[in-house]
Amino acid sequence: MAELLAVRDLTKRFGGLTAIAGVTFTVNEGDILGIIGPNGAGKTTLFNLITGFLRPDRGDVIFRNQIITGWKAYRINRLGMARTFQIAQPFANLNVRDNVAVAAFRIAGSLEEARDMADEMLRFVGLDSYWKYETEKLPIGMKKKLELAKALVTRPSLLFLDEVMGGLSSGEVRELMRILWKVHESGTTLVVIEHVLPAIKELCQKVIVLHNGAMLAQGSTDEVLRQPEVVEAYLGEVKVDVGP
Amino acid sequence: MILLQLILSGILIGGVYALISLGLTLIFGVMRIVNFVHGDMLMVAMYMAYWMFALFGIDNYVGLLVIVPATAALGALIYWGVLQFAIRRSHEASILATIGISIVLQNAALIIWSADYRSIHNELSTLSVEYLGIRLSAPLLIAFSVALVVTILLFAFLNHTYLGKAIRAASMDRYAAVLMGVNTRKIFTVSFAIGTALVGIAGGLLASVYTVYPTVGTQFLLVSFVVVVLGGLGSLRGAVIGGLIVGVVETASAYFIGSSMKELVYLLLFILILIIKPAGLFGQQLPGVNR
Amino acid sequence: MLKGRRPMMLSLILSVITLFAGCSPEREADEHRFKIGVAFPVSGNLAKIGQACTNGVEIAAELVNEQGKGFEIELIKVDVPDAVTAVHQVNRLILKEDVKVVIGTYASPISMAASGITERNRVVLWEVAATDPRLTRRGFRYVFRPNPDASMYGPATVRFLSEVVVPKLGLKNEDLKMALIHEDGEYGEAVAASTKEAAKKAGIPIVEEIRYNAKSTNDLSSAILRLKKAQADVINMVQYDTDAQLFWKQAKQLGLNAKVFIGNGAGQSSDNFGHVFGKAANGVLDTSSAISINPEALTPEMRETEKKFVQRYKKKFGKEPDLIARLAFSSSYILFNDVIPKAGGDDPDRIRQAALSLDKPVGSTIVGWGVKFDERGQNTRATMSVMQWQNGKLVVVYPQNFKKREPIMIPMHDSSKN
Amino acid sequence: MMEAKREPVKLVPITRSHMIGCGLAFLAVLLPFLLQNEPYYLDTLILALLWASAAGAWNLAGGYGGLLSLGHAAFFGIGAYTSTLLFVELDIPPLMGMLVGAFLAAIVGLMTGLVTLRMKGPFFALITIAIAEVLMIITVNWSDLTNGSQGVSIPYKPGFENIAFDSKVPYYFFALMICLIPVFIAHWLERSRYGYELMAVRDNETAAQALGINTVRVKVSILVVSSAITAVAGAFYAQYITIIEPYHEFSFAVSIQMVLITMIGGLGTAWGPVFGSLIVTGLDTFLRDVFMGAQGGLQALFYGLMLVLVVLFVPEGLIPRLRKRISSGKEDVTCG
Repeated sequence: MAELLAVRDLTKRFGGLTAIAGVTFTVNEGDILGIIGPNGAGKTTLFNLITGFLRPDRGDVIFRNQIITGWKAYRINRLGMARTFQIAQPFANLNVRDNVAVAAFRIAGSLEEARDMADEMLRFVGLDSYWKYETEKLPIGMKKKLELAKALVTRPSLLFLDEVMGGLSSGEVRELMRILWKVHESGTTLVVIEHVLPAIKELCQKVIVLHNGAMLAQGSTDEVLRQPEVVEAYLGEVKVDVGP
Repeated sequence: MILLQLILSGILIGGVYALISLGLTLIFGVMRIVNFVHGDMLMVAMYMAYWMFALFGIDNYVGLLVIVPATAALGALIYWGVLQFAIRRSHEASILATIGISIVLQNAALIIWSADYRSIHNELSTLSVEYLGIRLSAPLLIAFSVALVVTILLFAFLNHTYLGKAIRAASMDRYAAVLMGVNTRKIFTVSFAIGTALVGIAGGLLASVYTVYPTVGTQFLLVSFVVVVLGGLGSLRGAVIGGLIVGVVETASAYFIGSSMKELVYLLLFILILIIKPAGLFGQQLPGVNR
Repeated sequence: MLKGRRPMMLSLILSVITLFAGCSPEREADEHRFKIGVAFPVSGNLAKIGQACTNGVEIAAELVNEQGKGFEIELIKVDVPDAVTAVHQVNRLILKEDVKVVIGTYASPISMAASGITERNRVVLWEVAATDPRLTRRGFRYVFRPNPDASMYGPATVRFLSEVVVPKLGLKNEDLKMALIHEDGEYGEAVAASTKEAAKKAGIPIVEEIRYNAKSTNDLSSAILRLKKAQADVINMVQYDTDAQLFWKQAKQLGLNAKVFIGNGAGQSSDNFGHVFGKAANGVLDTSSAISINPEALTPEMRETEKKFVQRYKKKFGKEPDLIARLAFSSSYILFNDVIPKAGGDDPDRIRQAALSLDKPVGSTIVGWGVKFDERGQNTRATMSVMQWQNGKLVVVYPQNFKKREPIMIPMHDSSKN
Repeated sequence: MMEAKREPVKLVPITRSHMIGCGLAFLAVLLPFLLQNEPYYLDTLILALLWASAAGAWNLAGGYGGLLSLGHAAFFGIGAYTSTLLFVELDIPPLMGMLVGAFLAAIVGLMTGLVTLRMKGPFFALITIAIAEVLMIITVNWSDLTNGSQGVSIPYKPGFENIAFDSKVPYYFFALMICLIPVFIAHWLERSRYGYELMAVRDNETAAQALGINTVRVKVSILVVSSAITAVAGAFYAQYITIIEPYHEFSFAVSIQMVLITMIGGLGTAWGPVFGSLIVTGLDTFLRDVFMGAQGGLQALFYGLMLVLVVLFVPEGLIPRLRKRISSGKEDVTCG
């Protein structure tokens, strides 16, 4: 398995507190890596550092053996790294299809092509019948799917998903899982922040546990989740988050 | 000597700017409106002062007793009648709404009171206080000291009363404020009223310094924007200090560079601040500002 | 497809209707009824002066109509707050109302824009207020200005200084230090330029010149401090109403002294100046078209007219006519009373002939001028007077034949001691 | 109201815009001849088109780019002054000067864009006001070059290259051409990658970056284009009015005019500014006819009222509103 992304000693401070302290890990092609940890553990900050929305104070981000530390977000995306946001970020004045078309235009040559790609993608995530909707009107589940669609349509080789399942019904979670498996089969490597542990268990072979910005543990999902300190750090949360 | 004179004159006029800007910055801080009506509220207040003087011979300082509540009421009316709806839309909407109201007020004044230049002249208005060869305009001195008192009262109000705290809460984080059970509609109306009342005070004080005419407000609007941004949109402390800075810079540059260039100097300062430190000298980066 | 087209069509038709909604009946063919366009800024910053001008013209038309000269003047008034509106509204007067003569316009940019349109359409522009010298220097055939232009202020002031002030102070021109403070608008610049030129000729040194923006200045203390430093004998001011008052207030506050304070129309000759400052205005001089000159200098007829005008004006508008209103009256009265009858109508070319052939001696207008237009349409007998505020009234003190009173308070006493 | 604001007005099937275009073109060519013997209304139309061009230019940045500039008078003035000074001083025909002015304005626009990148909402609005003011003061004080506040009057030398004609009809078509430039650009925006990127940046900069959009480049470039076209409008204005002066050309009022017209017609719609300008100018003319000779200010009062009412009741502008009216029921989809 070829190494796709390597993160070395990544560190970020906000004033006094250290949000991310020397995090190091690698992602190989075809992986589905889970990143878990209690609220405020620094999961989203880590994403922002890797995808160029924050500049790290120390450490390196290496994608396909190229150092991309501190690159602007849009350049990183163009390398083939897409991401979704924990809070959906739709384009308010564009309807569902055009939200995806914006992204499709990265590849498409014409509006027609972009819209076709968008329609295809909407079908894939199961939003095709809602293409005309104004994004604000979508319920949270569909907003999350739209986020996914926008990210996917840029055909990323590495996809960061920031709590795509948060706040979804178990039915929606299951549907999303199916979609993610398909995405994975189509050859996209996934890095997933998730609170819904069952989902993590099912999706990821490997997980990283963040705690107060530091790596608490990493390794194969089952082992890591059995480690006592993880359980301890995670206690409470586990109960809370095990979906029905 | 001359330098001291310049600085003091600058501080005086700066105090006036500060007083005008306080309301503007308060309104912005709380409801994120860039309020183009502000200058025209000044105009209205000055007209009130003038007419009370012309018709009943009421001194403009005494007149404040009427002007302040009147302008406050008018402010509340404007907010309640128009702006509250505009805010819900967008920056564009609220900015344009205020511009529209401003145009309406100016031309209403023109139609009702005609374009004649009115001015209050009492023995005070040409008087000055002299000390060691430094001369300071009496009416401006009064305006300045009143401004000082008002500012202190305002801070006291914001820091020690429930309403004041609620206003501050709302200006820091609207949503948190809502969660805390603050009635934003009420808060917004009140703060807008306070904002206009503040400029009402300024109008009352300045009526004996400046000539009153329908578009008099515009000549103070731009400079008060400069002051507010310099101090940091939404920062009251900033407005006060910003006002003094602009006042001094203006008089100094007018003396050393030339009167018709002085706007240039403070506008460049303004642009520079916006580029280097958009939050202004004392402003925190406001969440509401980034749409 | 229709879906999208309909709203557009709808809206277009709608807007076209709005365009046409203003259509008004065509000019009725009445040989003894002359439509005269009146274009002054009656809204915006210049509204006060524009309104005064309009009032003056109105009275002039009324008086002439009542004389029953066998024709009637009908005024068609438009508001021209700025150049672009001026073009549009003058177009409306010419193209829609079909007027042949337009009276206007007060502000320089407005008059320049308007004159462009009138000239192209062979329509007369009778300029009764604008002072921009360029207006009559562009070789236009149909532009006439009975008023003095800005370039006449300077020489008048300087003549007064060297004939009256210098002897009174027992100085020589060379020792009479003059400082200029003027607004940086077109009026201030032009007058200041003419003053500097005239002073140079007369050898009067200019020791300081201060320019400021009348619209946005709300503090003149720095300017005054500079003037104090310059220690000029004469302080020459070119100011509008509001800034003139601010200047005088602050000048008093900061104790600015000079032997002579002399203004140039507008600010110092505005009725407000007297109202506001009363006693404190005494001694301030003002070079301008005379507001009310010694009746002796007027022809009997004009003395009458002047009385009638002032009464009528007070009755109709409830206040004394100020300088600008008098000028507008005087100049439009020439048009209605002399030119149009002479031309036997409002045909531009006949008007031009009539105007050029006019030759009236000094004293034959209520402001004391004579009338003799040069080829460019500039009145060469529009003379300037110097007036002075004396206990609340502005009275002519120069030249000899016009003056009502002797100039007082030269040198002016130290203002810091009152 | 709220859903009205969010109605996806940016989405006009091409066929429809084509039809609109054809209809307009037809009427536009016809109008001057309909108005042959009503030159005053032709004059009104020319002014309408003039403001339509300026507003259209503003709309590209303000409507499609979400850059609420309240200082576009700066570029308007640059256009007017450049072409005029080149003509009066160096005898370069305004047609050329127009392009030079556009170029200069583009440069100023570029600089403005570069320094205001990170500014949002009110800050951007305020700094643009300041920039226009600064240019005004410079123009007033640099009198050797600009003839200061006395302004520059343009000699009347008929000729196409001088954009001066003895009939109003050519002026009309000239204005028409200019006001169509932004319209076509807007149509292109609604179909092109760049246009989509622009609208995305307007709606959500973070999300746009995450999709690989260089938000800085997108924003600055639209400001440059908008400035250049505004300058062209300014140059035409100068030639038509034949006198320019700093206190008007760089004034806040001029900036507001552009914004108001666009708001009324429809923010971020291709035809909005044209439509809005016809309404505003038409209404202004109408009101001046009605209140002719009456107390000054009445018509300005209505102008202000109109602005307030539009913001309150038709925030999305008239064109989208009409579109919605026509196609309501069909496009009205609500979440089940």
